[in-house]
Amino acid sequence: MSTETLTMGKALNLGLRRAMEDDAKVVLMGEDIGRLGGVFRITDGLQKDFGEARVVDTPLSEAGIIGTAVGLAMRGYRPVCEIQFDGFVFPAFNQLVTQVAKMHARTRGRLSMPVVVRIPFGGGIGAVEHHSESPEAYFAHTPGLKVVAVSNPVDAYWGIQQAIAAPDPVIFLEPKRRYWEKAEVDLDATPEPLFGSRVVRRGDDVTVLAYGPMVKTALQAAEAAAEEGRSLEVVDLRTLSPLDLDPVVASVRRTGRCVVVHEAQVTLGMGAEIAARVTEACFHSLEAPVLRVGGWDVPYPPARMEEEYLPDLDRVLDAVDRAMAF
Amino acid sequence: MSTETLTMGKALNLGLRRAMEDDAKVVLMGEDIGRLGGVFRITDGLQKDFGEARVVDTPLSEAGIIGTAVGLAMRGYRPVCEIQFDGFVFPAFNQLVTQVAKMHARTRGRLSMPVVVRIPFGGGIGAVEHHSESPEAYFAHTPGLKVVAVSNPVDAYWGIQQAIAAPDPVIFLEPKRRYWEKAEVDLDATPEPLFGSRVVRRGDDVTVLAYGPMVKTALQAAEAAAEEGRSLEVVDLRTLSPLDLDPVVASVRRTGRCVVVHEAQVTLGMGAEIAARVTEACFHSLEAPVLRVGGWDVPYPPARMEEEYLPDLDRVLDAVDRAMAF
Amino acid sequence: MPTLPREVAGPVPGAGAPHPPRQPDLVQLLTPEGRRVEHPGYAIDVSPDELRGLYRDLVLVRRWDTEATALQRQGELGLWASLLGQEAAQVGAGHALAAGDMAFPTYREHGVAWVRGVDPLHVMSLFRGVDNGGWDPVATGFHLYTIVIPAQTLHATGYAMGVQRDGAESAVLAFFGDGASSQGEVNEAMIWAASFAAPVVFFCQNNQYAISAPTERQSRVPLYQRAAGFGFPGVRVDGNDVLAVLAVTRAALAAAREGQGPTLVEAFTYRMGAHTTSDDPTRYRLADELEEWALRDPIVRLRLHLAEEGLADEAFLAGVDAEADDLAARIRSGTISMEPPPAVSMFDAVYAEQTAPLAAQRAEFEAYRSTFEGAGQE
Amino acid sequence: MPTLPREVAGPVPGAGAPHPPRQPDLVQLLTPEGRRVEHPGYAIDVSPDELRGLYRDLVLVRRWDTEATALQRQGELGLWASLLGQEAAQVGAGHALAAGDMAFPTYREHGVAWVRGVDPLHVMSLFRGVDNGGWDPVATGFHLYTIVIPAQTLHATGYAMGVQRDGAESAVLAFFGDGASSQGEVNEAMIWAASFAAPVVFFCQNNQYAISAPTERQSRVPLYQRAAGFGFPGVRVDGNDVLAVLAVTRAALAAAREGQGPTLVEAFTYRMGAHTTSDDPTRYRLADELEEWALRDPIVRLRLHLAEEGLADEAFLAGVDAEADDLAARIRSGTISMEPPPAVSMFDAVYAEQTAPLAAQRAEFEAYRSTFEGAGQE
Ligand SMILES: Cc1ncc(C[n+]2csc(CCOP(=O)(O)OP(=O)(O)O)c2C)c(N)n1
Ligand SMILES: Cc1ncc(C[n+]2csc(CCOP(=O)(O)OP(=O)(O)O)c2C)c(N)n1
Ligand SMILES: [Mg+2]
Ligand SMILES: [Mg+2]
Repeated sequence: MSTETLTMGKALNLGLRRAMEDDAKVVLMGEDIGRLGGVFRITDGLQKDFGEARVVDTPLSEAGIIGTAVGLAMRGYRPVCEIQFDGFVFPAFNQLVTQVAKMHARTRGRLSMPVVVRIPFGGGIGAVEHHSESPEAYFAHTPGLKVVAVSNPVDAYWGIQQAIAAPDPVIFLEPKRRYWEKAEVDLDATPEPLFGSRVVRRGDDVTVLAYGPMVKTALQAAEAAAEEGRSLEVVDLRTLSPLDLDPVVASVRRTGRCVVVHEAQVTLGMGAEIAARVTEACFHSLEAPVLRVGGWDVPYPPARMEEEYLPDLDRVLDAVDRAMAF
Repeated sequence: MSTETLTMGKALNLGLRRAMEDDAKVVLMGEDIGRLGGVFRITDGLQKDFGEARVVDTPLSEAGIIGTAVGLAMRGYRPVCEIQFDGFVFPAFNQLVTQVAKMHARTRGRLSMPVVVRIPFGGGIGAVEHHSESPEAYFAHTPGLKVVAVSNPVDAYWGIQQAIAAPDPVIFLEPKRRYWEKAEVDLDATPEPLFGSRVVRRGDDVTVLAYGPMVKTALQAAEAAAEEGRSLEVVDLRTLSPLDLDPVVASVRRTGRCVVVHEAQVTLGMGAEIAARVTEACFHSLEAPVLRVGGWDVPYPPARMEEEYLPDLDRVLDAVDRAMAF
Repeated sequence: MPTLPREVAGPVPGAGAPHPPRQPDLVQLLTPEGRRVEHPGYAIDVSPDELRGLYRDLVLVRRWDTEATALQRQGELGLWASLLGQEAAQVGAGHALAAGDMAFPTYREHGVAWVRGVDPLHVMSLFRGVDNGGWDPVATGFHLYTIVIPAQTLHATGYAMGVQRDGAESAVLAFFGDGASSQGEVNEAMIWAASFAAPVVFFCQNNQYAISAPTERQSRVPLYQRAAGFGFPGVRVDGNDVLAVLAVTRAALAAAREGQGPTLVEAFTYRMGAHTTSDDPTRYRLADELEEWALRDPIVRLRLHLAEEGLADEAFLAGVDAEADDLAARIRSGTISMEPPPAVSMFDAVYAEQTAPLAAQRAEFEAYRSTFEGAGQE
Repeated sequence: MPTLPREVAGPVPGAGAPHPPRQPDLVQLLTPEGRRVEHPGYAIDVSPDELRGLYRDLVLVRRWDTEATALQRQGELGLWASLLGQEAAQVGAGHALAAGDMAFPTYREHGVAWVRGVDPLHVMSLFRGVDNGGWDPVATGFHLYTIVIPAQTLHATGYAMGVQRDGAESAVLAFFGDGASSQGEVNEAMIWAASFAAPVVFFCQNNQYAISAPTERQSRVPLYQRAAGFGFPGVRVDGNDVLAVLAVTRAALAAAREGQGPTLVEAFTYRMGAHTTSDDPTRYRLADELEEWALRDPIVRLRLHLAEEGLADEAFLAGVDAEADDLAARIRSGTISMEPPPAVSMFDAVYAEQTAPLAAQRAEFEAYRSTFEGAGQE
């Protein structure tokens, strides 16, 4: 067993490397991913080792990155696109929504689109405008796309390989503020399936759902709650489309209470869908409505105000209290 | 009192005309809206009467339409943009989400964006791909935009004028398959406020929520249900952002049951948000979870299959039955 | 083969009219009167068989088009986008492609589809609303129609980048319209193709209109000049001259295959019909223009040339017409009997790997549908 | 004013080095050695006062930039995008604008901001994370920085269409970078501007890099040539020559005001610093290049020219330096003491007309916050 302590950034780098070794058709594309290794260095060293044909420094054009990835996929390649920051995915939105997402259906399965779109997402790093967005709901509302949000180095390492191997387009969301967090990664383990959620902490009083950057926050909240004798079950959703709610439903049937946490604006965020589905599935078990903790319904604020915008431990606990008191 | 029987298309045409007469800063922009009068003839005759500077036949570029509208608005104009079909709004998505929606906030109120984006939306007209989409949730998830979906000629006539007069950007959704439906329009009445929902049929057993094209469907369902002795209250949401749920909450507290209907794919469609909010507000009154009737989570199918995709009277009644049986 | 008397070609509308002014920058190999002219940059050597083959294709695709328009009027199609007037641009471009090449059409390239061997019924099914195009893009080397303008030009560029990586000797042909030239994506496609010297040829059918918008709304200079700004060659070809289109496109594809990067071909032509069957062009264009362009008809000019050169006799022409009638009949009967697949199939090709929630929704759909089947049997 | 001895200009790094090769298509009015040269197309007549004013601006904005970089290193700014090396391009362009004109910057145009009278602290606040730019775009004729590349170029074009409708004699200046040239939107902006002959000048600072990507990744031909493909003039100007930039931009704006439509100005310059303070340019570029460009420094060349012409004495130069130090001190103290507005304000400017749900959320936020205030007081 070869286990290494890796940051999420390094885990992604190794995962990409392994995927490129495993399959010569894997091509990385993005702005500044080659010589520079990407602004977060996730692709560091890959162009040096795999060459410019497989790690492509692209022109500055996101529609171009995704649009040409479609053509490369048609030709049998497996493009892995990097969007430099979450806020810059929108120039590519047309290609993603009208082309990538629909290609398999419109060709009645004749073409598949094994395209991965890596997006560093979310806030908390004190960045300027458009560098802290959480656009997952736009994608999860779009049939034909799959959406994954990893929360830790182990899932990052395996998830990126699984996403690349998957035959469908995957929006692969990387919580940029967790890039530097470390974990032990067993590089030879058998990974968990990509498209499944997972209970990451057992508890009895309230089920707390999170994904990406908020998993850590939820776990911290559970820790704090435990000190006050309150027992939170935390589920890492891991995949946002398809949503794997079976473990969630089982949990909520037991706890009777559910809180969903995400950074994205709360209105029509993932929490809305989860609340609707969990309520339908657990109607008779619920002691309180599913409560949502999310970004406020305002544009992401300037960096020095982001702490007041982002859900944190206290806001999660506040929702837990409200759920308990309902 | 001057009352005329108008189709929704003609009501919009008259509403636009009146807005242009009232305010010389109103400028219409879009593909084929001038000489042709638009593919649905909503702008018929306006270029002839107001000239090419106020009814602009644009190059074929949606990002251009919205992006230049931003500049025109900064210069004091009130651009009213037509996107020819719902499926063609995505090239403009970047401008809408990162620019139009945020401009007021990012300038701390120094600039406002009185931009209206008219979009014929939804299916049911037997069209080819990309001509039957319901993209409202993408916009309602975006803080800074307001989203309106009219359902009848009266609201169309007044709504378009109110949207143009409003100081904020409004995505104005026109249910294209209802363009030819008629109603009496009192051209001198005092209109209802734009951003409000309205109970359009009283009932006691289940509250049915709809907007745009589905209001008619919901009313038909209520009619059919009445024959079987079941009483549906129908609410026309009218505005999707901001959501005006007060009348809905009042209704659901009384009926204890709620069904939301829309054409958009059900996952993360408006129904998700409404279900989450209504459940929170009416938790102790609900006899059944809020049920959603929407498009299936698949790309909009070819025209000869659309009837099986779109919610219809039967699917609404089916949901009503399920709500009653819960 | 006997030399034919001139009359065989049939009455040519306006054949005696003055030659439309030659544009200095327009590549032409066949005048509207059917006379072969030379162009310094583009030689072409076509055998009589090839010439007759081109003629046959032009006539057949026009006949298909006419039949489709009729079928739409009769309610058998939801819509039809006519290629009337653009047959030479499409048949010429289609014939320039080699077997391993790939083409990315818009929604009007029925003539290219035909040349690529796509069954016309697989195109009709799209316009009937049965599917989004029934052909296999890989097997035919012809992608499905793309309706979102001009998303396919980026796909073509990416595909060409794949060809490069494969070290294959193939090229890619990306179609788009004059209106499409204003979209960001096609400009990005050209920028990418130039940057990577990708083996892709951009083929713009400038049919003078984007629905109602004349080309001047999109560009004040000839569109082929756009390419120079991106650093690669652009050429304007008479789009109603099948030989010139063939020669120019073939040369551009050859250059692409040889690693010389992209070329922009502007096929200067005219949309003789409405934009689609939903359109009413009388609202925005004058009959004069139509008459003027009728004099440059792509089929007439080749027929005149064949006649002049004695390459087609009455039997041949009649044979082609008969073939066209057969094709039309086949298209008609095939279209009318075309039914959509079972509705439940809409759940099946969303993903290559089905998801649990969608499988559940599929089951829900079937259960719901079955309640009606029961009701129907009562 | 007395003629100054040459030494006053201070030691010039590499002043004796060979002249960098003149590009035939590059408009230059002041050589790197400070020698005034003529250009047939662009005459300019600047008074000594104006020349000194330009020099002062160049020095002050560089000083501001240096201070900002230092403040970022000290943790007082989240980020800084340095204009080092691009002072002349920005100051020249800024001075070309008339009072009623409007400019649309990217995120690096501090030099233009300065010339437009924007308080540097209103720029610092953005990079400190306090707001998204504190100045009034209307009052200053200078829009807020736009970070999504290059969305502002379409805004500029639309604004220019508004100017046209007003019948005003104003023009608009749209800034973007060499990297930005690959985005669809800027190409659409040029297409629209050409189509409507909008009074907008596109000003591309080609600083040779888009973060790590050299300009050749975006275009294989000089960027100014892009304009011809869209049907309007393009010109490449020495971006380190403040006089040439001023002359060329002024001429382009004048043409725009006269109804001649757009021009593309490519200011050929070099980003002497990192892309931003987050960047590490040693990963992708060689020191040689930097040294070569150091010889073309925009400030040195104007100082040499002033010296040569006897237009600036030691007192003047020292005065400017002192002013720069004062400015830096003001920027430093102003930045350090800058606090964000109360968090609740984030709910207030989302809409011009507040919505009921957002007002409710605001109240919820305040109620929630108040529980902590209570806790804090315990
Ligand atoms: C992104 C997008 N916007 C708008 C449309 C609607 N539309 C369909 S065809 C057309 C005109 C296209 O003109 P052109 O590119 O010249 O091609 P042509 O139809 O003349 O062959 C328009 C505006 C579309 N299909 N896609
Ligand atoms: C749409 C978009 N994509 C990516 C980025 C990230 N980004 C910021 S600056 C930059 C490079 C810009 O290069 P250029 O246009 O040459 O301007 P410069 O920074 O050199 O002044 C990139 C890729 C962005 N801001 N916007
Ligand atoms: Mg056209
Ligand atoms: Mg640059």
